[in-house]
Amino acid sequence: MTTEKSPEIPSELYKQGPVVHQPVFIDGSSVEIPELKILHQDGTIYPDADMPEIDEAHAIKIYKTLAFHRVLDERMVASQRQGRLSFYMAALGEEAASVGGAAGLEPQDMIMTQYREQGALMYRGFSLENFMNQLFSNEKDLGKGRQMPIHYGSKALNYLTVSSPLGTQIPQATGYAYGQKVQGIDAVTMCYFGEGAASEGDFHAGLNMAAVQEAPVIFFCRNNGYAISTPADEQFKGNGIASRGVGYGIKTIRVDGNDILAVLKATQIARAYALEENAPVLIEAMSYRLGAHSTSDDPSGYRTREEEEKWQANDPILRMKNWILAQGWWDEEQDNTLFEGLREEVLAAVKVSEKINKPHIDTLITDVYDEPTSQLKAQLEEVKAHVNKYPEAYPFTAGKF
Amino acid sequence: MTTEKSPEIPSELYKQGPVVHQPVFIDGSSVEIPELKILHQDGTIYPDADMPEIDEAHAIKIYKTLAFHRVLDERMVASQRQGRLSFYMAALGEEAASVGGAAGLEPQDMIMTQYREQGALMYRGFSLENFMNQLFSNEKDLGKGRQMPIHYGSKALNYLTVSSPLGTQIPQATGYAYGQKVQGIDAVTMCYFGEGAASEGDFHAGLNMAAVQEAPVIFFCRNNGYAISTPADEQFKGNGIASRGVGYGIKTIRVDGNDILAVLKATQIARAYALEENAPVLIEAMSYRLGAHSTSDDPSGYRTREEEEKWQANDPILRMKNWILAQGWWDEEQDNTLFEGLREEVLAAVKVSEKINKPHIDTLITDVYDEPTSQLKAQLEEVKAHVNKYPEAYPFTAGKF
Amino acid sequence: MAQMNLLHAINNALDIAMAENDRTVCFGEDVGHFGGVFRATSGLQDKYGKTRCFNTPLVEQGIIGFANGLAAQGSVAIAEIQFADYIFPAFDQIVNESAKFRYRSGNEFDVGKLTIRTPYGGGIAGGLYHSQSPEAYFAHTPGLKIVVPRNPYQAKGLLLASIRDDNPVVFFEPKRLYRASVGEVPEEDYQLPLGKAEVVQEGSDITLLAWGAQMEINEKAAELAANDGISCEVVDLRTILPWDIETVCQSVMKTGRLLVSQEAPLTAGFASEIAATVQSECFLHLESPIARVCGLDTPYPLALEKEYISDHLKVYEAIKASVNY
Amino acid sequence: MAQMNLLHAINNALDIAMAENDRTVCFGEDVGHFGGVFRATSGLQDKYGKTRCFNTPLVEQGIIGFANGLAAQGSVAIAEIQFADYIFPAFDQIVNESAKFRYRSGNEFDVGKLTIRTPYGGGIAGGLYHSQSPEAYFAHTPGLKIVVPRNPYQAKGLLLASIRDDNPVVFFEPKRLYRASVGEVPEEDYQLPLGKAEVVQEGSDITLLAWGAQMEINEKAAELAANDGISCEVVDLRTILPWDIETVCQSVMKTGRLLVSQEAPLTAGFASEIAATVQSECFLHLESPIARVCGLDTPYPLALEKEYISDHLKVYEAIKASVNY
Ligand SMILES: Cc1ncc(C[n+]2csc(CCOP(=O)(O)OP(=O)(O)O)c2C)c(N)n1
Ligand SMILES: Cc1ncc(C[n+]2csc(CCOP(=O)(O)OP(=O)(O)O)c2C)c(N)n1
Ligand SMILES: [Mg+2]
Ligand SMILES: [Mg+2]
Repeated sequence: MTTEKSPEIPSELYKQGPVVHQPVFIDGSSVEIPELKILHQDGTIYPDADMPEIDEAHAIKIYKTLAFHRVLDERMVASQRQGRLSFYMAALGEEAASVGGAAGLEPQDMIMTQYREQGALMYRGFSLENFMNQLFSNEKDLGKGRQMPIHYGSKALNYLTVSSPLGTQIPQATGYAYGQKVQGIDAVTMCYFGEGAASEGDFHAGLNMAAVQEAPVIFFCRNNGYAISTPADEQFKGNGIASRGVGYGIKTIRVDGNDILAVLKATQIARAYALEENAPVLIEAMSYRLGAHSTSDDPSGYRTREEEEKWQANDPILRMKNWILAQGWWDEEQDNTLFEGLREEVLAAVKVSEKINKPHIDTLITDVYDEPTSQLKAQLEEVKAHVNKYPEAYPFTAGKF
Repeated sequence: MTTEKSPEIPSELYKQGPVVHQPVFIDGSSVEIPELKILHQDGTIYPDADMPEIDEAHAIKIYKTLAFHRVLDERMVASQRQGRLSFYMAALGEEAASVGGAAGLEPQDMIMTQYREQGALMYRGFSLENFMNQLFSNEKDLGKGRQMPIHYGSKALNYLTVSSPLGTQIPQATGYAYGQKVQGIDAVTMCYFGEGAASEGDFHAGLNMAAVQEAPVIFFCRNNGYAISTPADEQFKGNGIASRGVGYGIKTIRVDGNDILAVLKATQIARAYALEENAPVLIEAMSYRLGAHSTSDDPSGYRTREEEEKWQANDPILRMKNWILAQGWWDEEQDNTLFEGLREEVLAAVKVSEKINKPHIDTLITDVYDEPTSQLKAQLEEVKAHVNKYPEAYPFTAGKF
Repeated sequence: MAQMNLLHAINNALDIAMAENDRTVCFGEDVGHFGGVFRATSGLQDKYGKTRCFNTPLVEQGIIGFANGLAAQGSVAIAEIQFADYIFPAFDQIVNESAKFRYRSGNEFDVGKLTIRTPYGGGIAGGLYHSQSPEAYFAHTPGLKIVVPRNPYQAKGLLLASIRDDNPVVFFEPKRLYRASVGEVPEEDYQLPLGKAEVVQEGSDITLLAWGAQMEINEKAAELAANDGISCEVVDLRTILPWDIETVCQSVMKTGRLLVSQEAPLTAGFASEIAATVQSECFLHLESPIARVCGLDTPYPLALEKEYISDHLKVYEAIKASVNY
Repeated sequence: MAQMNLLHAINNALDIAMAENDRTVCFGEDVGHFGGVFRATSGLQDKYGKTRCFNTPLVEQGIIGFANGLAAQGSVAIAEIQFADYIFPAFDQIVNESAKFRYRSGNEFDVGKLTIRTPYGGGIAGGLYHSQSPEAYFAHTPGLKIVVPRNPYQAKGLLLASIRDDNPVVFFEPKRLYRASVGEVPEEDYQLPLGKAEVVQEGSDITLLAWGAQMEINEKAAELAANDGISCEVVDLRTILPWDIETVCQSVMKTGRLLVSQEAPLTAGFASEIAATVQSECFLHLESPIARVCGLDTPYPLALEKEYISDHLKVYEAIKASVNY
């Protein structure tokens, strides 16, 4: 290999490496990807670690969010088993990714998620009632009962409503962040997605465009090892998702996704970089989906108990608890009180929300356009007349308009 | 940075780098991409170069293909200016990429192209008449006059018919190669595309799937600096297209695309690797589109003469000529005879092909399905009756059925 | 004969297709070891190996792009799209590529060996992204065939025909019927014809036309109407493209009335094509306007799904309106 | 008033939209410095800067994904797809995202500020990938508006209305008319209403309905028919979704006959929707079947383009057939 520069090719168009006269391949191992870790599972900090900006109040807020997350997931999975709820998706074992990410942002930052990032919404302060009303698609749901459970969204909290088609939010995040930049707003867009969704064409589009269009967007990949039944090694052969950042010319950092401090630190520096440089950053958080993909799934069909058990030892919530205990910011009694209180609150909230009426029949045709078209109004009138004719067949709406 | 391995994360799911406790970004400069060069512009070989497999006969065949390519392009651009032809796309200045790639393959290998790789088809032996009949969309066109000029294809030559939508052939190449592998055929698929098309979602899909599904496909990117008016630096911010190979875990090599020997060498080793390992290879050939994007384009609207002139000094055909002259395999007189003969042949062929009838009216409905449906047959009968009623309005078909 | 549900019938058809030809390959998201999220490909990887039945990365445009190439190569490509709601990223590969592959090459190349299977339709509390019936989006595309079975027997015979047909076929599987629809299905190989509608019940007053899960609804409505003395001719279109104009028009010329019901929204749905053609072909025979009973012109809702769908009561009302026109 | 061709009119509308609101952003492949391959965005980058008018990478799904996000953020996003034939990679972003953004969020979020412009249609020797008229593919999608202008005056007024309308609009520009269609266009700001058809010529024997470049063909056919003493009412639909059922039906109730001509293939084209609705709404007024004069059910050909298209002679013949039914 010589380091002679090519005499024939001007250098404006692309960066040059060394000129060689014997063929050499580069490949997945040509880039080394460090992984950021700050917190040991036992709650101690790695000796030479750079701490994120965090104080006691912030730490407790984060921990309480994690606790709420864990409890809500547990209770709702149980409610689904009891037949009270049609569907649910837990984030067991990877709660630190969404919560830590949100904790590294400012409230004016936009958050776009895939679906397993309810932790970010909790951190932003979405109320238990709001969660419940969405899950039970009742008339108080901000989304008007139109989407399956877990498709939350809130304009007030700058949290884009979840959309089921995977990957679509990725180029959208680029566009959103571009708009923030053009308007000179002191805000970034945070875009979460799974390592499975990163296979979609929209991922490629969104990251490349963010680099080219210089959009202050943080791409946050939750690499939890599975896309439903498909393990990561049947999803890609590269070194995770971080290795792709190199190809897009995007600043990229890999973190231990179960290490809340590492996630927080990475998000804090990513936000600062994105805003200062008007450029995207890619974060890959390594974790593991400890539970089923959703309540419709049973992972015993595609992976072993042993594999799961290994990861149980990495519980991110316990890890954070160990740290705040060591800091003297928390004690076991507070912990018990917190968890018990949360369990009761959630149970009580279920009982309230499941009894609230379904949305009004008029919501059948609203929000398709800014204003219902005359065709839609006519269609609604037909439905109403029909419901009035057969009230027993349409119990949710009959007699309610 | 420490090299301590993570205690928490089992290593089956993804490869690990060093564990760090201070955040560090990786980015576009984290991978160094060597560029293979074998031949100097003056026809001398770099001292320590690994030569491709090539002998005199092969070299002369390649050179004659390059000459044919240059002449056909020149003549057809001129014919378009004269109004004889509706449209044409030349590959001025980057002929070595397509010809050198094809020369590194075996006849049983499938070739899928974007549109500017007529050189590969020439190398395979597509006749001048076949080119002409496609360009004039007459009844002898293998494609039955259905696509715009330059959309060639030939089953007999294992050259997939060109399709205008960009990038679509990339995942198709993966599928084709997968089929070759499953059936144990001693063949690879070669897939050409431009650096612009590499922005499409289909690129991401095709490369990632090839790595995961272990398909013996060679992805050959012609990086010629432009996608119509869009320069490469508004197309991506990474280090060319080669840097993406790292993210997919694909063996990747960058070559000087105007160096026919480097292109040939890279293709030969890529083919061997793909077949032996059942794995894809990515080749990025650095070149420059010296001419207009197509006859509908005028590059003076978006780039400078100076930029173009720099690249004129890298003519790949002249470079090869210098080499074969130096080898004593060729002389100037042969060269003149070759080019003059080709010019005459092409001119004569234009005169023949432009007079050949348009395809028969029945071809309106054939090949939509394997057999025309009864609806299509009825639609054709209607058209025929109509043409018979207004023969002057339909001069190509009236009176010809 | 065996009792099979619709999923079993499909699994059985795939098994036959893979057994008879070692060039047959099945793939898609989660279809490998796991057998697909609905388990339609269950057991196939064990039986035929990982090379012939496998998971793909999560990229629909890639799945169909790959499938196009594989079919062009001469393999029998059976691709699964996990939900029809997620077929749109592959729209370009289907509409611009699969459908035009043969035509644009002058028959030098084709993807006749391609079959795309996908669960579709609503009525399962799936909301707007697990309920869509996108057949009409594809029906404007010469070069494609589009098939929808109504029960297990039809599913097996039509799927085998689709796999063997020398054109790219999009095969929509009514997922509401996957486990709900059970019936006698021969264990041996058989095919049902593509491009042919089937008169399921003869009648004289009105023709009720549908496909897939909507057939059940029309049949139920026909029963209600029968109580009122209205005799319905119930027809299953089975193939959306190319569709069987002849059988439909023959029926309408006999009954003088047509009702088409479809799950998808009304506007620009396939019912509209049928109405447009039939009003032209049967103009002088029609005793009342052709009725379309369809989803509303909105995305598919969740909580108010019942109100939205074209159920048997809506069809029944429309039958009466048509007969009393 | 100035003489403008259709491209100038569009460029002028974009200029007005960018001048009035500094949140307006134009982008797409080659739209920046170069001004687009058809030059519709010519001069805008010079005038408004690279941040507000720029080239994107070559990725249609990204362009529309980006545009969706940008519009959701509150910017006015005007995205160009270089040819309508290449809009399909963005189909998912348009059909599953743009169209459903507001509905699925219960109006928490919307992309009302999105306009997608794209050159479309044939008659320019473009073959199957530079000639398509894909409006019907989008027309089955509640939540979208779809607009097609027939001349420069209409183009400017409808494009400004589309940009300002609070819903995502797909704006198809008949590229055959880009330079061929020239007319008087006010230099100042004006809008033409979306969702409203226009009666371009009154008549009594038959209604001829079309949109875009096909209007010219209907007008020519109407002239031929006039020589035979047939009085045609010529109507421009202008907005495909939501379409103006009222104006169309009023015209048909008056004339008793309807002919719809469209460039796209017959089957499942938007003409079918119109025929289906009108046969139902105007059943007792129709004196002959609704005629559809459309492209054949094949991909768009190259050499035999003339034979393929629904030209004025085909329309003229269909007029006579309808009137003499
Ligand atoms: C476009 C699209 N294709 C397929 C699906 C079905 N689907 C839902 S979740 C999922 C797996 C996603 O995996 P990943 O991105 O890794 O996220 P995780 O579930 O692990 O959080 C699939 C295939 C979908 N929702 N959208
Ligand atoms: C899907 C799609 N989008 C847009 C186009 C229009 N188009 C044709 S060629 C081209 C530029 C391609 O550039 P590149 O891939 O670099 O190839 P080059 O022309 O440089 O050989 C564009 C935008 C197309 N054919 N297909
Ligand atoms: Mg995952
Ligand atoms: Mg290029």
